[in-house]
Amino acid sequence: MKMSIREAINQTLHQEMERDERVIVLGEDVASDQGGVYGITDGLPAKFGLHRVIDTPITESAIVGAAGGAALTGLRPVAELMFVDFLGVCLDQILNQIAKFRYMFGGQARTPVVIRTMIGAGTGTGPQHSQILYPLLAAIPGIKVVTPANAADAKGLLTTAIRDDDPVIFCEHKALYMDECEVPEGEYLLPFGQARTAVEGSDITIVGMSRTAVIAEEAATQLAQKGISAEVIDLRTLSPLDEGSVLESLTKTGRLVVVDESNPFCSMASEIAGLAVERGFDTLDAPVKRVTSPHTPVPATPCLEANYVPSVERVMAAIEETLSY
Amino acid sequence: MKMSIREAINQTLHQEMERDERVIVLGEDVASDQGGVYGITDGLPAKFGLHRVIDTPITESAIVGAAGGAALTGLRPVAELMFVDFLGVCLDQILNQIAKFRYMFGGQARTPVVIRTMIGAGTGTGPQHSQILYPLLAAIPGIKVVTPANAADAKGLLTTAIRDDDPVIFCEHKALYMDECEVPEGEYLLPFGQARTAVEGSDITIVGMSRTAVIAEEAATQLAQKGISAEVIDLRTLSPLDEGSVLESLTKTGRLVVVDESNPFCSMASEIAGLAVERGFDTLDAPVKRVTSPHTPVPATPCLEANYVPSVERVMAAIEETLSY
Amino acid sequence: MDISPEKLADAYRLMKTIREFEERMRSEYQQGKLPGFIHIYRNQEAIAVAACLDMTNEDYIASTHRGHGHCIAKGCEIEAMLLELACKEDGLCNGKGGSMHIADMSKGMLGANAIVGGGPPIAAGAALTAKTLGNGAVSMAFIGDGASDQGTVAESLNLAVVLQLPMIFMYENNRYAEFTKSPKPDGRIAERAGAFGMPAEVVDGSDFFAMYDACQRAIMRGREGGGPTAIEAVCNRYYGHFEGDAQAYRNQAELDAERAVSDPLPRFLADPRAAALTEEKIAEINAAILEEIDRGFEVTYAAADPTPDKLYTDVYIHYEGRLQ
Amino acid sequence: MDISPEKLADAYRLMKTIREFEERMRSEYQQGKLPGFIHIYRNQEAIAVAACLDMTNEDYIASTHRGHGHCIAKGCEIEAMLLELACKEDGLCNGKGGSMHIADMSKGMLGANAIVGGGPPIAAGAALTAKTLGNGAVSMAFIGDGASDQGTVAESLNLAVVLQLPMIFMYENNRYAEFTKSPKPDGRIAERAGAFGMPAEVVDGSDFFAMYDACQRAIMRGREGGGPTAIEAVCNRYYGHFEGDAQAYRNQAELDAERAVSDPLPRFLADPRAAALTEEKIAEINAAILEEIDRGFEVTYAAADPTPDKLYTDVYIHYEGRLQ
Ligand SMILES: Cc1ncc(C[n+]2csc(CCOP(=O)(O)OP(=O)(O)O)c2C)c(N)n1
Ligand SMILES: Cc1ncc(C[n+]2csc(CCOP(=O)(O)OP(=O)(O)O)c2C)c(N)n1
Ligand SMILES: [Mg+2]
Ligand SMILES: [Mg+2]
Repeated sequence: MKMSIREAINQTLHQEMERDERVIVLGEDVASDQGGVYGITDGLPAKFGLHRVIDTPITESAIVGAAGGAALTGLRPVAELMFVDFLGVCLDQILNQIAKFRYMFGGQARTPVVIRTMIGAGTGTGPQHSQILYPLLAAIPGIKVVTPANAADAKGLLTTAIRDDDPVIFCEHKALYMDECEVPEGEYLLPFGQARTAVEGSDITIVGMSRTAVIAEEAATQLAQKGISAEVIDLRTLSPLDEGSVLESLTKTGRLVVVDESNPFCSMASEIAGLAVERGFDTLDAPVKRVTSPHTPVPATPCLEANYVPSVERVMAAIEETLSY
Repeated sequence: MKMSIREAINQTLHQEMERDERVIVLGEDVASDQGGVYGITDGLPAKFGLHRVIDTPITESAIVGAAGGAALTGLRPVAELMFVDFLGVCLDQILNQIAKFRYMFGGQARTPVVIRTMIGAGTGTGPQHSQILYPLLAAIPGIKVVTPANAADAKGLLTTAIRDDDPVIFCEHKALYMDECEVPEGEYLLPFGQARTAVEGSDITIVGMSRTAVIAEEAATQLAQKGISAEVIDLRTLSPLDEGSVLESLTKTGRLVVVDESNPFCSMASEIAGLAVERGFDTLDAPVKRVTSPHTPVPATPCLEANYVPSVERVMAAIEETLSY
Repeated sequence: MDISPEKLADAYRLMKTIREFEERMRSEYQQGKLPGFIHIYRNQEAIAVAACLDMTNEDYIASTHRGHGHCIAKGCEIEAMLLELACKEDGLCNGKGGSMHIADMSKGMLGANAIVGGGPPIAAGAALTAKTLGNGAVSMAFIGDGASDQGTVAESLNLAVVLQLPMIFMYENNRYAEFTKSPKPDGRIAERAGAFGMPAEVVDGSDFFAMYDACQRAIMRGREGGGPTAIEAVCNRYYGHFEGDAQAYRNQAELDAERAVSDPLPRFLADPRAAALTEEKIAEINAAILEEIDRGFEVTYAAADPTPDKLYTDVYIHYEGRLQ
Repeated sequence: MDISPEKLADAYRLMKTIREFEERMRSEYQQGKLPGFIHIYRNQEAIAVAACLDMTNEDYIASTHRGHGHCIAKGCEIEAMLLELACKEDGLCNGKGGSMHIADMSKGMLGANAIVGGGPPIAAGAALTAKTLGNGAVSMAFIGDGASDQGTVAESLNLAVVLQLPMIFMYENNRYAEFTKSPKPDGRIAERAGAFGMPAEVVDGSDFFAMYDACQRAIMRGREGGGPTAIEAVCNRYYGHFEGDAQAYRNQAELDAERAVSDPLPRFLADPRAAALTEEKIAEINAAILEEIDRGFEVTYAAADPTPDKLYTDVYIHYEGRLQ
């Protein structure tokens, strides 16, 4: 069945809450009639009741911390951090608490919590509602970070996330919510740490994640028209990271462009480039190119925002440079 | 004069508070008789009074936010975030407020604030008091990140930080506090964005920062005894990043090992490796090696902590691999 | 309470400006002519105006996502604001801030804030500047009822008490946070603030004169070294959370009733203390307001977008590193 | 208040165990035999013991950096604790947590916490589990007077009220945070908590019986669906902030006086309600305690350090990625 990412997430929440009554949903406005600002939790309160779909005050540390504490003691909470930009007011509960419970308690703890959050630019909402921030999360030992690029992956990965006994941050790109694709009916799980080869090719590897996986696919389509065969790898999960798929693709192509919507420094683009030069050096025929957003906040004005995020044009330019090396 | 990093920082605070009465110091226990847990603010309250050396409650968001607000309105606060691990409870005021004021207010704002903070492992204080976290900070547009490795640099960079009109995070490695070296008397400023070539050499480049710069130097000394000429680059500031010095060194050596105490993913090690493969590809004769802490929290037990951080031995092993490529 | 005829006229002018400005904005926004998210302040105008009427450009405010009223009350120029809300090059923030981050340092307006609870620590810092310089300035944080729960607000209350800062916590309790009705009874917010050790009172936020009285006392207390004050202004959110939210989750009859009794403008005009304001004067003020707004929109729609190079400016004052 | 002879003996045994355990630890630490930072709980023993006496392993506590007393009161084994404090392989946390992160899930002890204010949100989550499962369990967060200012604590108070969680906020007001005297008058902490809309009282934290009475009521309230309670236990921090801090910043005469009146053990024994505890019984308990501690240290010092491979275990349950 064809559905949007928004619908796929909503459906998955319904299915998992039905399957396991330890699954609860909590966050700001999640129990409201319209199912939150983007309708993601639509229909859940009516079906599962307000004791399992919980509206919280606007206190992200308490939301995330309580989700962690509830997970530690037997529930399987799916908490909503409305925008990833709000990480700043709750990072401690992720960084120092949830992520570290298992290790610092010597393996006693099990913290099956999912934190759903919205990432990315493209809606003209400016510097404090448009960030990516997944590199920061992927760097934290003890949590997993998931970044689906289409509705099928959103369903498969969210199901896996909810059933995973480790904490997972599930990043939803707000500019992709309405993107539709065919989604398997019924139970559907995708393993973590396995990238998706969105397009197979042999001339160049383009690595993307979340929205930039979509951009990479668009670039590959344009390249195909020029007779260039690009392989597109959508990382799908940033932690665990499927390093093998990237390295393997490089053995075929010898050329790499990484597209990442985050700010440039210490980004996933840098991580993948570092991987390539450390473990794929032999296979490299050209410099690796990193296409990212600049080292600036996200401007509010749509005219600048459009130039802020990586575009197909910028990816094409990087590819051309790489190919002509 | 020979002095420790601890003393150099203390002296700099004295000199700058004397020079400019808009400089204030605030934080937990900073006005206590012993000058905070590590004696860094020793003597300041007696000299400058409790209206300029301000003990605060244990509320890091309020400390950092108030420092930002005070900077925005005419003071030049030096705030203390006792351990960088506490970033989790105040990140928003750095990430979304202080760092973004100037950009999102269209250049109207000037936020001359310095946030001093302690980083690093080595004291047996476990997962929540031993982190590095500077990659996360270096990734944020709008702030500068400084990581001195010796007392002279600590003085020169802190003086520059306090006089800088942009926000600066000043990272002090707790395992280096007692390290002594010759420090210039009187006024001493070092520019940001200029790495220090700690050792000149031609066979291999070792890049470090904060404590790993010291480790890199030790490795270079051992290598010299084996007749291998290593060039050691201490980044000194992570943002701005002196990319030129790294690339230039590579033109001489063609080989690179980056040593970074942070967790591996999206680290400074990955950033420098990415830089090398993107802009120094032609000069590379071997894979770049990243030597970091593992993707785990910092264990409390000293016996594991000793294996956690990059050691001279691990750096030597990476260098040998690189040289024998 | 004491109010000069000039201040009385100013109060009316500012409240009416906010009202007309936003109503016009709404209709332009509905026509798709303005970008981003906007949050309308209607029926809360008396709060901002009473709060800022006795402030100068040396006093500070830290605002919220619902900040247009605070800007106007603090003296921001209509045209410069409109240019910003339309994200134009000559806007207050060069179009990089927009509605949720609009700021005007020259007026002591330290920014709207798209992070709920983001402003109070910053306002505390501005109050620390005032205290350190001993210049008699005060600093005010505007805080929604939803925002009042945020940990940063509690930390700021405490810091203000411990350091005896010249600060005012101006709570705007419109009883809604997005689509969720406040679970807090009226008065609880003031009670909490009071429990930190500062004077705190509940005021009818639709009654300009009551608000002005409370604000005058709070500002004087701050200026004279008496430390922080909290005011819980109980009010009504007339429209939905953001423009486009039809607030179907509210009982319409109740809402209509609340809207009517909570409109500060008729209450202001009906008050005997506003008698000095003649009908002619009011008409004159109204005409000037509409003219200013018309002109503002004209200028705005003719104005240039930021040039592409602006993406990279004003990240830092100086940066010896790479931005792209 | 009602206390059975068994509970009475337990109460004494636990308080005395904490005291002897820590005094012995201190002396071993001073000899350099234990790693890390340790924070001694002396003179606060009545609080932890009264708080946990009516709890079972199904009830939860979230502790602080000063957590040894909480652990013992909640039933953690002395030997397993010592192994952890010495960072040994067989410690409660395999040596990876140490004093500041010691935890025992089997006892409902959700961890010490080296982040001031880190525990209350977690305790709220445990309370949410109890409420959701409807199992009558309660959850308690221990909070220092310094920690009480942290934003996370305010957020947790509010969440507990809004969701009517079976939670107890156990404030330990020892009037110091590190080297800084509390600027808050006694009682302010309870007042603040009360202003969120929960019963809150100030109790003499050195008086076991008063504490037990308050805790029984709070726990019953929680178990019966009556929502959260706050207790401000006023007490004395006998030693410095951490072991090694000579607290030169305190007036010694005052401190000595405070130490004497605030010792919960003599007060407990002098209370008529403790009369059922005979001298023989006390001697027997004391002997057993010392023996257990001796044995614990013997085992600990003979125990193995974690093997190097443990650096990489228990980061995740499953991870399809690279850890090194
Ligand atoms: C930290 C944070 N959490 C959540 C949001 C999303 N959000 C924006 S406004 C709002 C409601 C605020 O309610 P209130 O403080 O009462 O202000 P009002 O909108 O009523 O003026 C929410 C939840 C945000 N912007 N920042
Ligand atoms: C977020 C955070 N800020 C600061 C610290 C440093 N610190 C550890 S204990 C402490 C004092 C805590 O005082 P209080 O809450 O009264 O507890 P007590 O030590 O008196 O038991 C401080 C400031 C910390 N560990 N975490
Ligand atoms: Mg509201
Ligand atoms: Mg204390």
